[in-house]
Parts: sequence; structure tokens; C-alpha cells
Amino acid sequence: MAEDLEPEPQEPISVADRMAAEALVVDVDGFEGPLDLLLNMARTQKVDLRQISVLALAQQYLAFVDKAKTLRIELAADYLVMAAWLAFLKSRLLLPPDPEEDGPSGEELAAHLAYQLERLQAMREAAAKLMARDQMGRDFFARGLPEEMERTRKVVYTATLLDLMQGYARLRTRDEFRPFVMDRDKVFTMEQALERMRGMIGFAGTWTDISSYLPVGWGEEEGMWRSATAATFAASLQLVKEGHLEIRQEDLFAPIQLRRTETRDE
Amino acid sequence: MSDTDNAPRDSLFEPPAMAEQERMVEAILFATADPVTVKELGDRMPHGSDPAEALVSLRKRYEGRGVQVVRVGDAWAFRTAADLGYLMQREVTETRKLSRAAVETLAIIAYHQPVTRAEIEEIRGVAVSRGTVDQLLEMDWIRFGRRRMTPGRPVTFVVTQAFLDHFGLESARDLPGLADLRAAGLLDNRPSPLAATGQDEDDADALEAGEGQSELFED
Amino acid sequence: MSDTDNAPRDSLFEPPAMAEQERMVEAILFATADPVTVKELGDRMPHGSDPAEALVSLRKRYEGRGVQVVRVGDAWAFRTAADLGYLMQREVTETRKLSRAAVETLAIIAYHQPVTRAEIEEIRGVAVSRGTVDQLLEMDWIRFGRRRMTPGRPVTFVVTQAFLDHFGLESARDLPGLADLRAAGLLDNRPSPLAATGQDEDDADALEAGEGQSELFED
Repeated sequence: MAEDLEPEPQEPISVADRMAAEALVVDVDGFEGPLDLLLNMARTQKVDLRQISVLALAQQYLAFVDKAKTLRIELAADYLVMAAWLAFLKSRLLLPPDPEEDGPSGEELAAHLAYQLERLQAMREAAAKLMARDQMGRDFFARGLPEEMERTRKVVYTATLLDLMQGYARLRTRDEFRPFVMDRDKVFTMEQALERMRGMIGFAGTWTDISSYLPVGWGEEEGMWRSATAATFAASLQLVKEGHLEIRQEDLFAPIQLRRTETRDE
Repeated sequence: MSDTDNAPRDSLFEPPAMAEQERMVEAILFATADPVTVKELGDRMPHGSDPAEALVSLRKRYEGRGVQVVRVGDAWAFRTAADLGYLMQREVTETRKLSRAAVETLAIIAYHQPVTRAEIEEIRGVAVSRGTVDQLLEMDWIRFGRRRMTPGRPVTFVVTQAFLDHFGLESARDLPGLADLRAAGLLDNRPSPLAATGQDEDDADALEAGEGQSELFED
Repeated sequence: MSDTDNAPRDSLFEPPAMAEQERMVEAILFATADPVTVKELGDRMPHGSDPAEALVSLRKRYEGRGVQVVRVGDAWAFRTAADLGYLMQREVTETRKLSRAAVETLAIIAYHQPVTRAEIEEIRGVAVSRGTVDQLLEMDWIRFGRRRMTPGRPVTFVVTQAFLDHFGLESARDLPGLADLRAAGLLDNRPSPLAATGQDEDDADALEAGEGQSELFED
């Protein structure tokens, strides 16, 4: 404040000139890139960005870069690239269009630059409007004391009848308990049964009990007997389907009997 | 947003209208992380406000609503109406397999009911934990039966109707007998080939196999 | 708690009366600091409830009150009325000061979404630092959108529900000045005439950007 009241020291240039000079002399990092600098310069033309003189802008920018160089300011590469491009644009705008050359005209390029500047300006204004909105936690507030959503984990325990039976069986046979596993060597497969029966059915001229087809040694142990019976029965059905065998059962639960099919040529 | 024309609020001397004070109390109670005392309300509201009176009318306004203005100690806060508390709970139901100890205890009760805890322990060969029995009681699968007329008058356990319903049994007598278990291949009286080879670590093994097996039969 | 005699609630077939549904929505929205979607409301309310309708009357009920029912994207929440913010100094949360670059990047994403990093850089005329994007992601104001179906399949950025919530926007369509910017063609992806001479894929890019932007206006 006090400084403001002090009389201005005598200077050859006006305050406005000095401020403009400062704006130029400011280190380039103060601007967010060439487009930002250009936008800043364009604002000094004090016209709608659409009516901006891109030519004047290009000259202004090139003058800045020249001056910056004499002031030995390290200029980032993109500022120099922009300078080169603007010099190119300037020449395009000044020279009459070359009918030989295709590509965009100087006017098109200038229009695009003006568009870019206008768009950047618009986004800055939009950002400002956005930040000027009422904001949560500053102007309006969410519930300060949210009630915890109680996530009650309800555990339901369950068991099947089989679990129960197994549990009991385990207890009753604790000493000799042996876990139930599918042992492959106690399983007689249908393929095995088929192979076995194919070799045997030739001898089945009369009705024979299916049990006589069971493999030797599979009749004693219950699990093995069941597996062998099932496989042999399934194999029999397959052979019936193939026409090699006839099958019958006299009564419910009566023994199942097999007989070779009488072929005509035999 | 902040350019509303509530003249009273900005006045130095006139407190805001009561309706406005009510809005203020409403907003403060809503946004504050802790219940707010009348004094705190007064400190935050414009000079001359009467938060106590505003609270009365706010409280009335929320009568019967989904949230209520409730007193917490000497402070005030919004709370969900008690009858809607169930909306604040998300129940996650998780189905777990009953532990082996629980299954065995349950099986013994089912096969031997009425049975005392001592008898269960004798059959299982290990102590029955309080938790196991409690769990089964809580599941309503077992209940207390009559006391045994023996010294100490120990309580007995029996299975419940809920147990029978769950397992699809008409009565506990319908439980498969040992012969059925054997026929079902659950009992195998031959000595374990593993035991024969001298390996002893099969308890865990058996457990695993048992689990595997039950999976085999489920569904 | 649950032994009230609101017969409709327990009924299997009849949804609760609308007044009751309104209370439920009120309780659920009051209980949480985060916006709740209509679907979530429906999931928590009894079968057959119509939370959308309940919301309409609830919103009306709170018009002009100290707290408001506000829409945030496809979700709803209670928020204090903005004109009462001055009472809430104690609740003000210090938001991290955003750099100018971050604010501009945020605005560009909001107005141009879904937008690629290259497009943001094209608009700002400078490279977007990783930190800026990370900060916005961390604040949960932006998130990754779908990848652009152009060479390199670049990721896009879109704003989040938390962004809408923070700035009190019902949807991205309500961004201030959006219609004007659109009418002025300032949201078009206008490729540089220089770039257009040689490269063909920019066309696809521009097309996609156009599509993306229109997504903003769809429901």
C-alpha cells in the first residue's frame, strides 16, 4: 500500500508499456506453453477472439521470441516450434496464394488457430464457472452422521442325512473305519464286461442266469459283486441291442437270464 | 445460491423468522457428525435465534416420518425411525457345513435319544464342548428331554420336530440302521488297508475323504 | 422394532402404501452420506415398491427445507440447502487446492467426455502431467472411460458420480454453459487443417469424438 503512494519514478515509458514489457519478459514458465502465451497476447487486442488478427498475433509472438532470445531466456523447444509455425503462417497470410500449392490456405490455418484460442479461453471460463459453483463440503453438506449399514452375517449351518449317517457310521466303526473311496480296482467297467461276455455268449445256447457271467472272484465281496453285476447287466443290454443276445426275467426280482440269439445261418 | 433474499438473516438486530430457524436447525443436525446441543445450535445460528423453540417445531415436523429428531443425552440428532431399522440391515446369509463334532453329537442324539451328555462323550470318546451342544440347541435340532432318574438326575437330549423335518424323517426311528448303513457302503468292516501298512496319520485323511465323499452325494 | 403393525409391509403381495414407501426412501437416503440409486432403493425396500414414485413426493416434501433431496446422476441423496452453508463452517472440509492445470483438465474432461489425454493436450496446448491426472483420479472426480477405437486404442477419461455430487450437478448435461459452448462449436473436435492434409485416421478420431460427446446428451 505504502509503495503505491510513492510518486512514480520518472521513466521514459508509460505504466502500460512497462507492464506489457514485464509480461513479455516474464520467464516462459509463467505461461503454460505457447498457446497460453498466445491467448494472453490475443487478449491485448481486446476484440472477440473470432475477430482477432492472427497476423498481428503472429508478429507479436515472433517479437516476443526475438526479445526473449536477446534477454537470453531459455526458450523451451515448443515455443520455438510455435515461432517457426507462426512465421510460416505469417508468410502464407501475406503472400498471395500459390495456385500450385495444395494444402490449407493461410486463412484456414489462421482460423484454426483462432478457434484453438477461443476454445482454450472457453474452457478456462467453463472451469471458472465450475469452480464457482456451490461445492459439497463447502457450501452444501452431506449427512454428517451416516448410520452404518449393518451387514449382519447370518450363518446357517446345515447337514445332510448322509452327513449324519456317515458321522454315526464313523463312530460305530471307529476302529475299523476306512474312508469310503472309489477304488478303481474294485470297479468292473462295462467295457470289461462287454469284452468278457463277447467271448462267452457263444456258449449260451440255453437260458442261463446272468450271475454265471460274473467274473471269477467278484462274487464274494459285496462292493465288487454289485459293480460286476451292474456292468454285466449293462453289457448284456448292449449285446441285446446289437442282436447277439436275448434277455428275460420271469418275474419281479426273479433271476435275469441270457441266451444267445439264434442266427439264421447257424 | 447464496443470494436468497431472507432479509431477517442478515439483519443485525432481528433474529430470523422461526421457519428459517427451523431450516437452520434441520441443516445443522443433518450435517454435523455428532449430536448437537441446544447451546451449540445457538452459537452457530444468527444472534437472537431460539434453537430450543426451533427444535420443538422441527421435532413435530418429523413426527411419523422416516427419520426422527431424537434426544441423545443433552444433544439432538436425526435418527432412522425405529420401525424402519430393518432397512438399514443387509443380511448376508452364509451356509456352512456343520462341524464334524456337531454332526457326530447330533447323530448320537438321534440314534440314542434320550441321551445324556456323559453317554455322548462315552460314545464319541471325547468330551463334548458346550459350544457344540449350544449350537445344536440354537439350530433347534435338539432339545432337552426328561431328566434321567439316575444319581445326579442328568438332563437328556432328544431331537426335535425341526430336525425330523430337515432330514425328511417321520420319526427318529426312521433313521437308517447299521445294516442300512452297511448296505449303503458307509460301513466297511474290513480293516483299513492304510492301517495295515502301518500308516497312522489317517484321521485328517479320513476327514478329508469324508468331506469329499459327502460332496459326491450331495444334490 | 419390527413388531409394528404395518400390515402391508409384511404382506407377500401388496407393496406398502406410498406414504410408507416415502418414509422408507427418506430413512435410507438420510442414513447414508453417499447417493443411492433407485435400484439400490428398490432392492432394500419391500417387494413391489416404487422408489421412483416415492422419490418424487419426497423431493416435493423437502422443497424449501434446510435439507434437500438432490439427484446425482442416477442416484439420489439428501444435501443441506446451499444458502445455509455459512452455518456449517465447522463442517467445511479443506479440499486440496487444485492447480490451474488440474482445474482446466477437469473442466475439459467434464465438457468433452469421453476425452483422451491427447485431446486434452491439444485443447490446452501443453502436455498433461501424470500428476494432474493422478490427482483427479485420486479425488474420484474422473475415471477411465472406454478405450477409443483408434490406432493405439487410447484410454478416455470421464467424470464420476462423485464429481457430479461435489458440484451439485444432476448430470453432466447440467454443466454450466454447456449448451452455449456446444452451439458455438467449441466442443467439436476440429482437427488442425495441417493434420488433415496427410493423416487419415484423424477423421475416425474426429468422428468418434463426435459420437462420444453426443453420449453426454443421451440418457
